[in-house]
Formats: sequence, structure tokens, C-alpha cells
Amino acid sequence: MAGFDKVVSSYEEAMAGLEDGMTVIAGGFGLCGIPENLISEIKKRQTKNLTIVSNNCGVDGFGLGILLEDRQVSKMVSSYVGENALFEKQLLNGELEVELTPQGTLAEKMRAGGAGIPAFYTATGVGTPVAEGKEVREFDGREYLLEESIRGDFAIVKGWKADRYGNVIYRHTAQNFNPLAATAGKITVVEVEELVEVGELDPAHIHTPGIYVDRLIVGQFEKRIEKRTLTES
Amino acid sequence: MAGFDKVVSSYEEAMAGLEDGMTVIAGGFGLCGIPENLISEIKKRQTKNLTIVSNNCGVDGFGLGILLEDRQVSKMVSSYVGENALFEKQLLNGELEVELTPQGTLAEKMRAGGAGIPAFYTATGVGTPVAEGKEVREFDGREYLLEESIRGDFAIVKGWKADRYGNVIYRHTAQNFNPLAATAGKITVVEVEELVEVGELDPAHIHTPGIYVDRLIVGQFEKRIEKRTLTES
Amino acid sequence: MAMRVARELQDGFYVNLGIGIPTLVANFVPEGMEVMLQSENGLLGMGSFPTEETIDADMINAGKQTVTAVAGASIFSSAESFAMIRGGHVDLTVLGAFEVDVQGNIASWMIPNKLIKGMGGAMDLVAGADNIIVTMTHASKNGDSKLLESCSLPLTGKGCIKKVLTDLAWLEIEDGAFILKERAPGVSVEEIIEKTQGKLIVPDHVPEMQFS
Amino acid sequence: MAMRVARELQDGFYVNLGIGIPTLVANFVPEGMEVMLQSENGLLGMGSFPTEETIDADMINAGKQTVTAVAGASIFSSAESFAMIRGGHVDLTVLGAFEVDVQGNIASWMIPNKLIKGMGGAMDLVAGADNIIVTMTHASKNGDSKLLESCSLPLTGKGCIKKVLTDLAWLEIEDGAFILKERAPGVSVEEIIEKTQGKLIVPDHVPEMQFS
Repeated sequence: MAGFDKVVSSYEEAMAGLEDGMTVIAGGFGLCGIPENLISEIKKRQTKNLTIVSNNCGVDGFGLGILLEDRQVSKMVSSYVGENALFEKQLLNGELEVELTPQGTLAEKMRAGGAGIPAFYTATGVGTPVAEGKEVREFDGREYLLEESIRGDFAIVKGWKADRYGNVIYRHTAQNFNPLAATAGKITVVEVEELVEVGELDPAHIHTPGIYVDRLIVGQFEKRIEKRTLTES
Repeated sequence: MAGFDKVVSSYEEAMAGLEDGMTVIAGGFGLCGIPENLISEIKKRQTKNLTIVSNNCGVDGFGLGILLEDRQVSKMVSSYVGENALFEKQLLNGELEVELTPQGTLAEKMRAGGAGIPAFYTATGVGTPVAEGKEVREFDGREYLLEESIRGDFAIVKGWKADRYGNVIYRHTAQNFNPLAATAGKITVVEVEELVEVGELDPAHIHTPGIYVDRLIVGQFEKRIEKRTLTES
Repeated sequence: MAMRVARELQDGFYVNLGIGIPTLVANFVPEGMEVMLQSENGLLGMGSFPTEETIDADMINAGKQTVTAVAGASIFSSAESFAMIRGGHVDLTVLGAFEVDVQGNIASWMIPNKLIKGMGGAMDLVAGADNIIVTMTHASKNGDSKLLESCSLPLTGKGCIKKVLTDLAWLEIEDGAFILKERAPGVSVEEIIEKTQGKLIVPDHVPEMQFS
Repeated sequence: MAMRVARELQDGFYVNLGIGIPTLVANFVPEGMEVMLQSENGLLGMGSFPTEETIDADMINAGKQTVTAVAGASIFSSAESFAMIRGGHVDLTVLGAFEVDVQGNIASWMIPNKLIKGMGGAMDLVAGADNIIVTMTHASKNGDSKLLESCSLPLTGKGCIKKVLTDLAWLEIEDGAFILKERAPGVSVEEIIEKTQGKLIVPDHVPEMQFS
């Protein structure tokens, strides 16, 4: 790897350095735009005691859900974990700690982490269990909570197309948390569907500039659909 | 104007409702990507006692500089005002109040204003005159300043192409503060070079979604170059 | 209920419809009126469900259903999506709830020791919008009122709800009371009084809902 | 000076070069090494100045000069640009100054009652980067040292500077002192001592700068 070439040749290499007890920030919303193969690699490595920051925790048997099977995750920071029986079981058993975080606050925490903003105020969660232990402060007559930013040892991200420099674009709503996660990892690993030539992406269309990306790999994706809904006709 | 059609037919209409004493947030960096004609319209209206939030204040005779000629501006919130003799004169005379704000903090204040974040912490400016009167707080062993967000009665923005719904894209580095300003106006007015059909812009390429835009107008632009630098050959 | 919500729409409204019942509202947008649906996973301009030919795993809504985008849609990150929501740029938010009380508090995300799914975007939605309609059944299956003097479940938001639509009534919240504004077709004022636990103000005349 | 700064570059570095002298560094990037220049107005991958044919008012750098973009460049908003800077994603920042002191403080933006241009992005740059090189003349035109025990002008940043390059020397700041690391060609240690007001540590051997 010389200069700005971020491409690595294997998933082993992509996740090299991941250790027990680390924090991993993952892109994706539901099963849409999740870094499927990077998650599988984490399972393969059997890294334990991980803190995972991700809006959801996949489903039983797919996505981040597979990391629950061997109890690799000790803490989840998520906004919604509804569709996962194993998750609920481990949570109720006390095997898994969950920090439920409002979706917009979670997104902003990731962005802030990447942007060198250690904390910000938001009205979201005032007067709710989310406010417990947090500073409440008034601005302009309204109450706001102080929320601290999140950074991860690793960020795992699913892109659509990228060039070797790590400039990434996302496809449709598979964008979601991915560009935010990408800014917030000490080591940011992106897997994409397609590698394009440097210069092929319009500079104004790039969602994640290469400066945020440490490692890049091209993968094959199942892209499972969680709720297949069709229009009649 | 029905539904989502944001197009207005005159600059008078575009700036209707601007009153003495209001706060106007303007996009642009130097003379690049400035809303030239919206600024001219403000001059024409002779609105007084304005607070202008903009990274720069144009130059003598062009851009925001023309609003100084008839003393329409009572306060500027800017990071850099170096290239403007009239500005410096009014500042030293005490006719003009200036709140010098670090460029990144200014950008973040606009974004936060649009995003419902009343305040955030940043390391920028700690231990400098910028910190005067501001809370300093430690996170993870480092000191940060509390900075409050900015909103404006109007935001004036220069785009490249837009559709009638107010979806806007910017051209090259004329993007700069424009998408941030666009989110932070109670009334956001965008002038563009070209109107395209609804559906012509790729949803993933839109820099400013139409939800932020109240009025849209197509204009002619001088696009003056401040420092013409050429390569030899 | 979706039909009644649709009456609150205005031409040019950007609307976030929660998951479930509220989604149906999209089907009742009046002729000649344009509204644009925001889905908090990062889509402004949500269209109908796709066909077999156009279904795409990369195009879903906040309910994780496959959807399409209308012409003029924009797609963005979750941070940008909640910047819109938190920043008050969405004109109307419709969402479900377990309980609402006379102080405008809402509980919609958690039943201790029973249901822990997470709040998703609901806390951001109720904190960011001025104009919120809560849609829910007036009472639970075993008859307990969901319109309370004080919410018993963990809150989603404090003092943020002003309009409630149930299967029985349209109510507004003002000065610590529910004001009964409209009855659902065929529902008596007495039934609404009986099934409302929180303070209820009943005007002399309570019209039946109109749906046109 | 630009040649000496270029020696601090590493292959794959993202670099923000201030306005003025530092910009020249781009001309001395060693053969076979790639660096990418960040310009805080929203451009990563700044290229050379344009020709008459390619000049474009919409393509400028932070010094407001017309520039081009290299292949693989990206363009973004000012908020995104300073997210990169503030978030510590830029590997090296080079900028000018009026004064630097032994505590690593820097003053570069204001001379009271004389020069009020504003700090631009300088305060963000010094707060966001770990690796900063200040480039300036060692002394002012009337001979006053700019390497001080304590800055006299309003600060741009506190305790953030570790490396200083002047027309006379390369110095590092450690534990409340300047450490003299290298002399400019033909400059004596005595001259550097004479023109440095802040505490200066002079090792036994002070090599002359190498530029290859």
C-alpha cells in the first residue's frame, strides 16, 4: 500500500488489529447498507467483549445478529433492536448491555465524533429515561440535553462504488449511517461493490472523501431484504 | 406558488419581507459562490441595521461590500474581513460591530442552527480572545469552548442548478458555506444559474434538499475572480 | 383514522409518517394536493411500494419496507435526515403511541419488563416537530384508557403533543386537558367520556368527523 | 523554507498548507511521493494553478486563488471541511505566524489597533492538528525576535505548536523551551541565539539543513 491506495486484498487484512474489548461503529439501517462481509470476518475472528455502535443489531442469523451467537458482543449502542429474538434474550438474561440512544442523537454522536466535537446539546430525550444522568441546560427558554460524541477503534462501512483513494459513494438509502460511521473510526474499513478508476467519481458527488478511509475492499453482497413490500399491480 | 414550486419571478419577491434590524446569513467564500443579485436587491431595498453572517464581507464595490456603502450593516459575523478597505474604516470608526468567529466554528454554527442543535463544544479558540465570556469545559482531559448556533431571519444562497422543488446542487468550490446557510434561515432564498426539470437531479447528488428552500430564482452572475492566478505554460 | 389525518395535510407540506397506521395516510392525500413524505432513514420524497421489477434492497423506508422515490426526491445520510427533523423543517409528524397525557407527554417506546425494542427515531421526531398528530386506539384491548392524567410508561417526549386522533375521537391538548373536538362516525360523547381517564373538556357541540 | 518543510512530508499524507509561503511547499514534493492538499474552503486534492483555458471562478483555494483539482479530488461544504480539520484527519498543517512562544502558543491573526483581518481558518487548524509546522521569519524587520518566552499578541491557539521553521533554523518546542535542531545554510548558532528571545536549548551539534 503506497501513497493513497487504500485497497487491501483480503478480509483478514481488512480487519487486522481488531482486538477483544474494542469499540466498533457500524453503518447500516436495518439490513440495508450493512457491511455484511466485515461482520462475517469479525465472527470468524471470534473477537470477544466488543462494544458495537449501530442503529440496529441485524436479525437472527444475519448482519450483526450473527455476532450474538457466540456472545462476541458485550454492549450495543443502538436506537432500535426490535427484530432480533436472540438479542432480546441476551438482554433480558443480562448477558448483553444495551445503551438505547435516539436515532438522530446516535447519528449526530457519530458525526460529532468524526468532526472533533466532543459534545452537543439536543432537545431529543428531555424528560425521558434517556436524560438520566445527563446535564439539562436551557437555551432560549427551552431545555436541552448534553450528549457526548462517539468514536470507535474501528468503523465498518458498506459503500457502493469507490476509487483506490478511498473516495466512496453510497447507493440510494443504503447511505444512512455509513458516511457518519466512516468519519468516526480510528481505523475505518469500507467494503464496496465496485472499484472504479481514480478520477471517475465526480468530486461533488463523493459522499465520503478518502481522507476518512484507511482500508478498502471489494466484496460480494447478499443484500437481504427485511420487509419485502410490493405495490399491487 | 402551489405545492412545492419554490420559483419566484422577481428579486423583489425573492427578498420580500426583509426588514430593518434583521439577521441575514449569506453563503459564499471570498467572492466565490456569493448570492450576487440577492445582495444587490438588499442594497436596492436600502434595508438598514442588518446583522450579516458571512465568512467574508466581499470587497470594496462588490459582494457584501456594497452594503457597507450606505451603512446598511450594523454588525458582521465573519472569520475574515481582510480585503475590504471600507470595512476596515467603518470598523475602526466604530460604525460597524464585528464578531470575528473562527471559520470552522462559523460553519458549524450555521449547520447547528439548521439542525436544531443550540450549542456545541469545540477546541477551536480555547485560550484566545474568541474564548472571552464563553464556558470552557473539559472532556477527556482537553479543554473545549461552548459555542452557540446561529439562525437567520433570511438565508441568501447561491446555487448552480436547481429544480422547482428547491433541490439544489453547487458547482465546485462555490459550494462552501452555501448548503449550511441554506439550512439556517427562517426564510431561505436561493438564486441559481439554471433551472432543471424535477427529477433531472440524481437524488444522491442533491446538496440542499428542497425542504430547506423557501424561494428560488434564476439569475445572471458576474462571478468576479478575486485572485487570478495562472500556471506558467 | 388515516382519512381523518389526511384532512390535516396542506399543499406543500413535508410530512413524516410514523410506522404502521400512519403510513396509510399516504393513500388519502386529497386530489390536487401535493405532500412530500420524509422517511428518517434518509429519504425525502418517498413513493409507493415497488413492483417485482423495481424492488431494490437499497431502497427502503424507516419501517424497513421496500419503497420507491418520487421525482424530485433527495437521499442523504441519517445525520442530515435528523438535522431536518430536529431543526424543525418537517411540517407535520404523525406517529403512534401507547399513552398520551393532559400535559402533552407521550409514551410510545417501552413497556418495562415486557417490550424493549428501542425508541428509533420517535424521540427525535417528537422533539423536533411543532405539529404532531398522535394516532392510536382510544383504549387498550382490556379497556384501559390511553388518554391519561399522567403517562405511566417511560416517556418518549415531554409536553410536545397537541393533537390526538383515536378510533373514537379527535382531541386537542390545551392547558392540562383534552378538548374533545370531533367524534368518530357513530361514536357517542358518552363512550368517549367513559374511555378517557385524563381531564376531558367536552364542548356543547361535538361534531362528527368529516372525511372529504 | 518550503524545501525544508517538504522534507517533513510522508507518502500518503493529507496536508493543509496555509496561505503564502507554505503554499510553495507543493512545488517541492519529492519524486515518487504522493501528498494530497486540503484547502479549507472545501477541496481535498488541490492541484496546480489553472491555465487561461481552464481558469474557473468557481474553483479557488482558501487563499482565494484560482486552482484546479487533481484526479481523485473531492469537494464539499465548509462544515465538512472543518469536520476533517477539527476531527484530526489532516496529517500535517503548515501555517505562518507573527509569534510563537516556548509554551507552544501561537499568535498569527491580529495586531491590536493595527491589523484586524480575522483568523479565518487558522484557529481551527491549530486546534485540530497534532502535527503542525509554523513557518515564519525568525525576527521582524526591525530585528525583534518572533520566538518568545511568551506571546505578546492575541493568541491563535494555546500550547499547540511543536515545530517551527524560520529563515534561520528548524526548532522544536519541548518542556517550555525551543530546541535548536538545524541551522539554515550558512547561518551560525550565535545568530540564532541572538535572535531568539525565548528559552533556547542548543545541543552540542547543530547540523545544517539538508534539502534532499
